[in-house]
Amino acid sequence: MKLGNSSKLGLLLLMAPLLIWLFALILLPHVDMFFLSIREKVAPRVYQTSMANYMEFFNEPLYWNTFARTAVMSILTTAITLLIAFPISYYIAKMLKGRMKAFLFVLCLLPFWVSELVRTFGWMILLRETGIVSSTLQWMGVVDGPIEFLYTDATILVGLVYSSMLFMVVPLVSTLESLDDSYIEAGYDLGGNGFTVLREVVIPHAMPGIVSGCIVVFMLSLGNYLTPVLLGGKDSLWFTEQIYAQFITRFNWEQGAAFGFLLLILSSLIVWAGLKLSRQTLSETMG
Amino acid sequence: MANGADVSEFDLECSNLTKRFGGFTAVNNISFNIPNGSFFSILGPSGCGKTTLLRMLAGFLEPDEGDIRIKNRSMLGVPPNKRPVNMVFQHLALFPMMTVAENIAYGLKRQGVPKAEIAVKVQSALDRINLPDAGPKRVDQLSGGQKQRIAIARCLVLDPDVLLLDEPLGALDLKLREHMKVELKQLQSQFGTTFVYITHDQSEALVMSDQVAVMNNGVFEQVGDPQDLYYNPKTAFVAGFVGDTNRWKGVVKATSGSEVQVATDDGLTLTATGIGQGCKTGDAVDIFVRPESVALSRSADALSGMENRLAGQVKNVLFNGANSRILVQDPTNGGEIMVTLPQTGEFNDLRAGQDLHLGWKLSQAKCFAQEAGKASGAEVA
Amino acid sequence: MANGADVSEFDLECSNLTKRFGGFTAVNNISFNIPNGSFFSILGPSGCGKTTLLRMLAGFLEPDEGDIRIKNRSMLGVPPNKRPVNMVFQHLALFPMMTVAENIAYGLKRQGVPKAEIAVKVQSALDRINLPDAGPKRVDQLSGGQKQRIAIARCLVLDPDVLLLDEPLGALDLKLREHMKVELKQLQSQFGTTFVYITHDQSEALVMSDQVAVMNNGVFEQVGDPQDLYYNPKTAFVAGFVGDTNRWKGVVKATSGSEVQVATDDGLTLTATGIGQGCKTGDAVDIFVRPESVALSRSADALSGMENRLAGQVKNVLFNGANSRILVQDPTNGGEIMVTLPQTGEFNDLRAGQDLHLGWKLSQAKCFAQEAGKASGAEVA
Amino acid sequence: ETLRLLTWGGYAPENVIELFQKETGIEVEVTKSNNEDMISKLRATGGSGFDLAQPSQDRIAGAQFEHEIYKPIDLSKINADLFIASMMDGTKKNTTVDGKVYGVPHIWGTSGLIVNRKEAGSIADYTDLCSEAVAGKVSYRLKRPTLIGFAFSMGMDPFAAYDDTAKYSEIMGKVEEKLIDCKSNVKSYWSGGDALMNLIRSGEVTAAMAWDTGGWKLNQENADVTFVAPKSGALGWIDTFALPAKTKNEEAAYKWINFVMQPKIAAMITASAGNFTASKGADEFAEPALKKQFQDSFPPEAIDNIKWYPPVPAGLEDIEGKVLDRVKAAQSN
Amino acid sequence: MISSIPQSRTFRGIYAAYVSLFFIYLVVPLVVVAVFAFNDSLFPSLPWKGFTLDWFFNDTEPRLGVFHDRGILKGVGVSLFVAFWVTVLSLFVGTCNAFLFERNSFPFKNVLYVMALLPLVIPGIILGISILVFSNSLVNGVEDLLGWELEFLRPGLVLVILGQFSFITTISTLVISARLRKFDLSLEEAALNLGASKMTAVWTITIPYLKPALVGAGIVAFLMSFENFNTTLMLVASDSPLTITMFDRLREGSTPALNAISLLLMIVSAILAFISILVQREKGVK
Ligand SMILES: Nc1ncnc2c1ncn2[C@@H]1O[C@H](COP(=O)(O)OP(=O)(O)OP(=O)(O)O)[C@@H](O)[C@H]1O
Ligand SMILES: Nc1ncnc2c1ncn2[C@@H]1O[C@H](COP(=O)(O)OP(=O)(O)OP(=O)(O)O)[C@@H](O)[C@H]1O
Ligand SMILES: NCCCCN
Ligand SMILES: [Mg+2]
Ligand SMILES: [Mg+2]
Repeated sequence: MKLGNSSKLGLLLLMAPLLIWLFALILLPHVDMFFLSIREKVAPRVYQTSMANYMEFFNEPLYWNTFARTAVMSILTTAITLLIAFPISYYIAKMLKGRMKAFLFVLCLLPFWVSELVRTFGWMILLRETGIVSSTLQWMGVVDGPIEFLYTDATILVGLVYSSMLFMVVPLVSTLESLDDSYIEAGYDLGGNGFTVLREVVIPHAMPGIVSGCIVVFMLSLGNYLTPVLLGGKDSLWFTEQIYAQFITRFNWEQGAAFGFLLLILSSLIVWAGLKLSRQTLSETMG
Repeated sequence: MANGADVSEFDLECSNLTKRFGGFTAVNNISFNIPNGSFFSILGPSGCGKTTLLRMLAGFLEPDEGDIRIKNRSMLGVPPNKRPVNMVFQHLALFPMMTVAENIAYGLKRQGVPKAEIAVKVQSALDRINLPDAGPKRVDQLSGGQKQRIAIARCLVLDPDVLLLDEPLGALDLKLREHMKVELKQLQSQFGTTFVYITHDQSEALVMSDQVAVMNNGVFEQVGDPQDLYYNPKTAFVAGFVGDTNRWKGVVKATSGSEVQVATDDGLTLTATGIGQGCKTGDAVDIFVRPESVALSRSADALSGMENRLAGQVKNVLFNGANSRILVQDPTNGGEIMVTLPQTGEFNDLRAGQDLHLGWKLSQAKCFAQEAGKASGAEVA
Repeated sequence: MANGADVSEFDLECSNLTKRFGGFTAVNNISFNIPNGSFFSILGPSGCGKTTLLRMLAGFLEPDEGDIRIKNRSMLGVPPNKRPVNMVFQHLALFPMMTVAENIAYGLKRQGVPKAEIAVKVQSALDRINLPDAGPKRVDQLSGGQKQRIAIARCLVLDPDVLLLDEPLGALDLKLREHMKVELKQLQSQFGTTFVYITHDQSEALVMSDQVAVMNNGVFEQVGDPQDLYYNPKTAFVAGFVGDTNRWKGVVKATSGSEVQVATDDGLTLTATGIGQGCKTGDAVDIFVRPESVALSRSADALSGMENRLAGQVKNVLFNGANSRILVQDPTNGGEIMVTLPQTGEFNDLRAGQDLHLGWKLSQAKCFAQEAGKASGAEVA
Repeated sequence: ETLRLLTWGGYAPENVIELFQKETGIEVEVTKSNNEDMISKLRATGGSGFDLAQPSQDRIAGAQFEHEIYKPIDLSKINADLFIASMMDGTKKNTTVDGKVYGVPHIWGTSGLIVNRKEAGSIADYTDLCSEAVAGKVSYRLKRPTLIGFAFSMGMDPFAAYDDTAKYSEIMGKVEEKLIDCKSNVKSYWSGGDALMNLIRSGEVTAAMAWDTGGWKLNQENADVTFVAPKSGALGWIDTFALPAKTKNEEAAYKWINFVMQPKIAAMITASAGNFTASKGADEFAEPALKKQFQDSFPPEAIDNIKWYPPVPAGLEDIEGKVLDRVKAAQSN
Repeated sequence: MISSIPQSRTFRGIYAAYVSLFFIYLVVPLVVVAVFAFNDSLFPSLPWKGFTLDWFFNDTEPRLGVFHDRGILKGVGVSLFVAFWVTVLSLFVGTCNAFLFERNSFPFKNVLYVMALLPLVIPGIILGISILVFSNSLVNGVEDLLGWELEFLRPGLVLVILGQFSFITTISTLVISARLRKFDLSLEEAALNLGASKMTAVWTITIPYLKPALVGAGIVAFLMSFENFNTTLMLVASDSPLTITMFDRLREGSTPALNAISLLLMIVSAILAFISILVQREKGVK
């Protein structure tokens, strides 16, 4: 029902902030970035419209290798995060009650309340060659010399999974909590066991949470900068790093804009494919 | 009773079941046996331990003491998915991510029944519950009553020894509930499965059951068939909880055989039949009189045969067709008595404010030792 | 009727009210007047337009046609916050972020009543609904029935000309609902405010109301006092909807005065009293007989005085104390008839499978022109 | 009143800022940065957001030509007497675009090698960083000085090829190959001076291409570690003062320049940054220890061998950028 | 699976062990950061050189404690400023959006809704650069055309605030909408019915009802702003928020002062988290 007849003007006033936000801060900037990206620098201070910046991406294996690497690592991060987080979320949502549940849930949120920089910093202290893990292992006599744990892909994954955990746990816990215990009991009561109930009742129910968690984690990993840069060391080239590099150390905004666009398009494609595969929609999972 | 015998006339036998939560005893040393193929209800107020008891039967709670035997096999330590019982949950717990047919097929699949056979069984189950075309529907496309029937079919297709039902009508609206009462009873006799049905609604229990156990504070106060409970309650709690009734509190002044003279707290002197212990002179008692047991008359004379007589003023006529009642205000103390109007229509012209005489027989007033404190029940006034 | 007069005996007058949603007419040209201080119920099945009508009275919907006059002042164009009516919402809509006292004070504050006076009024309202100490409580600390009373007090403290209630008992459980029916009626007479009460539960309407309007498909089928509706329904819909009843469909074979001979679709020949138009030879009709109007006997002879007689087999005994019924299966066609057992207890020993004779008088079988298609109502069988 | 200074770590120590504020009442807000970062920040802001920047002298002309992020320096407001004349002239020459001067010198120093002599005594040139002896214990920056240094060390002269893009690309190609080859030797590519020092302190790195000053600082803590001028020649740089195009507080900028170029103040900055300044007479106040370290690292022939950066023509950095990216992205084996 | 389903002791044991390991994984990096804030060493790493509070309170280089470190204090100030405005703006716009989407229908509603969700799936860096590029075009365009210098749209705090606002608003919109969706419209009708005007009804009933969501969204917005790096990096000029300052320090080579400020951040965050939980759990407004 409509309370009174909210006039057109009222609606427009209510809509104004939304429109300003979406147009001035999201839509137009992206349009402008697109125009920038199709501007080729032919000589200092001379530009022409062309797809050269995009061609550059495809012609230079370095760039698309980096992109593919970033995408694969992000998908890997997403998968690992899901695998680790699901049992945890299930434990919190279904096996615990009352205070303990609230406490562990808040504990899951803990890393999020601290900035990513600090989290990554913690991992650096732990994993560097003279760091805690290496020293502990030496002290325990497991290894005889110091070991460098930093600067490998595995380290990047550890860091990314760590930072992503919250964004998986929260949607999972909330969908799992919304699964009434009686569905699980009914599954057992009708003869199911842990595995079949999980597969046929729990996971289908949790699907929206799984998908929304995966989307967010994937996008956050793809768009991450700090973790790969700080933990990745010499071999890591993250695609965002390429974009930053184009903007910051090469002053080549045109190229950077093109990369930005490619990242956007390709990530949208992957998310879209994920949604299609899981038969979910963006507004259902995120909204 | 039949413990140890090889074949039992009872589908379900429970002995000395006890369940405690912390210091609180939710189910207290309950024993009962349910004959094969009967409709057994457990009736009691909220929090009395009904669900706790049922969940022990289903295997979702382990009893602290006692044994549960189904078809003469102990269920202790048997996990829920291995027990020959199925349960209809209060909110049904139909799997929303599956179609109706998939819901019904779920348990069969778990048993490894071949696909073709599953399809046949599912269809025949759907036919038996009169929803032959519902198979491909999604659960949320069904009405409340249809869901109800699917939930039952989902269990019955597995041919359980005992079907447990936890207030399955609680979520339905009034009219539908009335209708489903009759239908449930018919489904049960059609399938011949033993039903254990829990409810806090006495009319459900009375209408459907072969046997009813009235439960209170973790124990069974009385087990019997519906008529028995209604006409021969053994405790004050049962008298108050099963069926509508008027209740007075009072103290026994004199006794003679089973006849008890009671001075009520609001100043009347009533004569009632004492039942059980605790109706000796000086005891605090409750007296119960059903609204339909009270005779009405415009003149005092017509009621001279009744041991209890009162005069009062009609305070409110609660017209409800065949089920109409009046609220009569007792002149001495302002207390109210609910009286059912006779079906004869003799008093249909009664109006609020008119004077009236009431009376009831000794045998229709039942006197019990007073319940401990808080307990109430279902008295109307 | 009283339109135009300066002082009206009616608190609320509606004339030719119509409301359409798109092409669908939810309320169709309804006119009625409600006398000052009366309890007026609107009874109808789900979706018949009750809420739509009430929301027009409250000002949340503008009628497409017609006028609403309260105390002789037209309400057209008056926004809801300026109308001298208040509404008790179906789910009560007590403000959860406020205490009970703040809830009751809300409307007074909006009227700019001084603080001290508000406190006094709130306390007196709490006293009158028998919850003198509830003021500082949070809403979620109250029981369902207490919330109910607070919601009413919140409106009555504003001293509205008319109080609108949209199925306020719908959310309560069975026992509490029974209790609140009586209580609501008492509150109304105590405050003397005009109540417009909507419900789909006929027993609520019958028990509480001075006048009941039976609504169906956007129109009032019949307006009258409860007895009137129950004993003298004017349409098949009212006969079916108000009170439980048995229904047969059939075709008129012969008429003689108001007496109608009907061949039912399941092959019986019944005699009934024709009511209204549409009971001429050849017409399709419905016949209604209330379960309590059917006489039972073990022998056919005892029923010889009855115009309608049947023999059947007891299919199911629905024991429910004073309210017990049996389902008798008609031998000729398998159709079922619901019969109330007499309060005398004469047939208390009936069991399923026994044979029985049934009979009822011509005057107790009512014959109406058949309702258009779908409509059903509340028949039991 | 504040002066927003975009500069390198160590160039604006707290004590100098305090003295400046005491004298002028102007607060100094320091943003620490590096050459690329300075250019990109100023490019992004169109030359606003800062009042004074300190890019190296070779990086001014190209950036100015392409992005117009600086405004010419009003030499009349600079007290030329405070500067070592030869440096002033050299810087002016290299930072002139369209006849206008965009930079005056502040601090100079070199890039070369920091070596732990005990563990990596064999390292004498950039290419030695790729030798087996220091495998896994090497660090350098992935920035253009590394490319230049390696080119020299490989016997080529990149500066000579500055105006010949094709030739320059070829040189860079070879360097790229070398660096990719060398990758498995590298512990990590450092990005900040202190970060590198921590790596060396902890012993995780024993040889690095780095600024001289870091080596000298470490030398004070651990005599084994020191700065070594490579055989092919240290790379000499001069960091300047340049005015962002939209500086809001030009007056304060000039005041700051003239203030920090006073010999005593300049010596304080030398103490903090570890490098010598273009301030005439500041030597006198510099710590003897530092002078000693300088002389140790730079025997006369090494001084003569310093390769001073000529201005980078616009466009070269695109070539270098890609080389650096490819090196970064290559998998070490 | 759930407490009512019997499980073997081993299974439960393994499960509990797994959960414990997970929480160790979660907590260890933070504990390490916190502990090394007290290490009496110039850089935050082993070996442990003894306990000190210098990294909090000492006032001289090189062992400058956070409470005397102007750069860090300045960064905290800037971050607070930015976070404050981001919170205010995103709560305001989020509330408008919630009312718009939950209470109104209008053409292209779905399109706009999906658009409003998009910032969640646009990488922060891209938001940063697109806003940078656009504001740059805008400023230069206006300057060329009109000769006005729109200084505030140059990189700097205004852009930082706008950049963070651009995606945090999505989150506040979602949080507030979710609560508004649960709001029973009849509460507002009841208020009207009791004599309140539309505005009064919203103000006295709906907004108080939204309070937990507003507080929750506010805290989330504040923290997200406070820790944002990717978007901010592209849009800062001379006033760096704390994360940027810390990143520069980390790259430059850090002292345990960084641990000290991190520890302080953790404590403040934990307090905020605690408050938000308290508010969300506040009884009677469920
Ligand atoms: N897991 C539990 N822990 C502690 N107490 C419990 C638990 N489950 C039930 N109880 C308590 O045991 C008592 C009986 O609960 P139960 O659910 O069996 O009641 P019920 O008869 O089913 O009531 P209702 O009609 O309201 O469903 C209640 O007082 C309840 O609070
Ligand atoms: N805003 C609306 N737009 C379109 N149709 C409506 C709207 N409101 C009600 N209707 C329709 O009008 C009819 C009457 O609705 P109304 O809510 O008045 O029924 P009701 O008698 O109150 O039913 P119930 O007992 O279920 O509350 C229904 O068919 C309903 O679908
Ligand atoms: N240009 C090099 C600067 C070195 C700072 N210590
Ligand atoms: Mg229960
Ligand atoms: Mg309605």
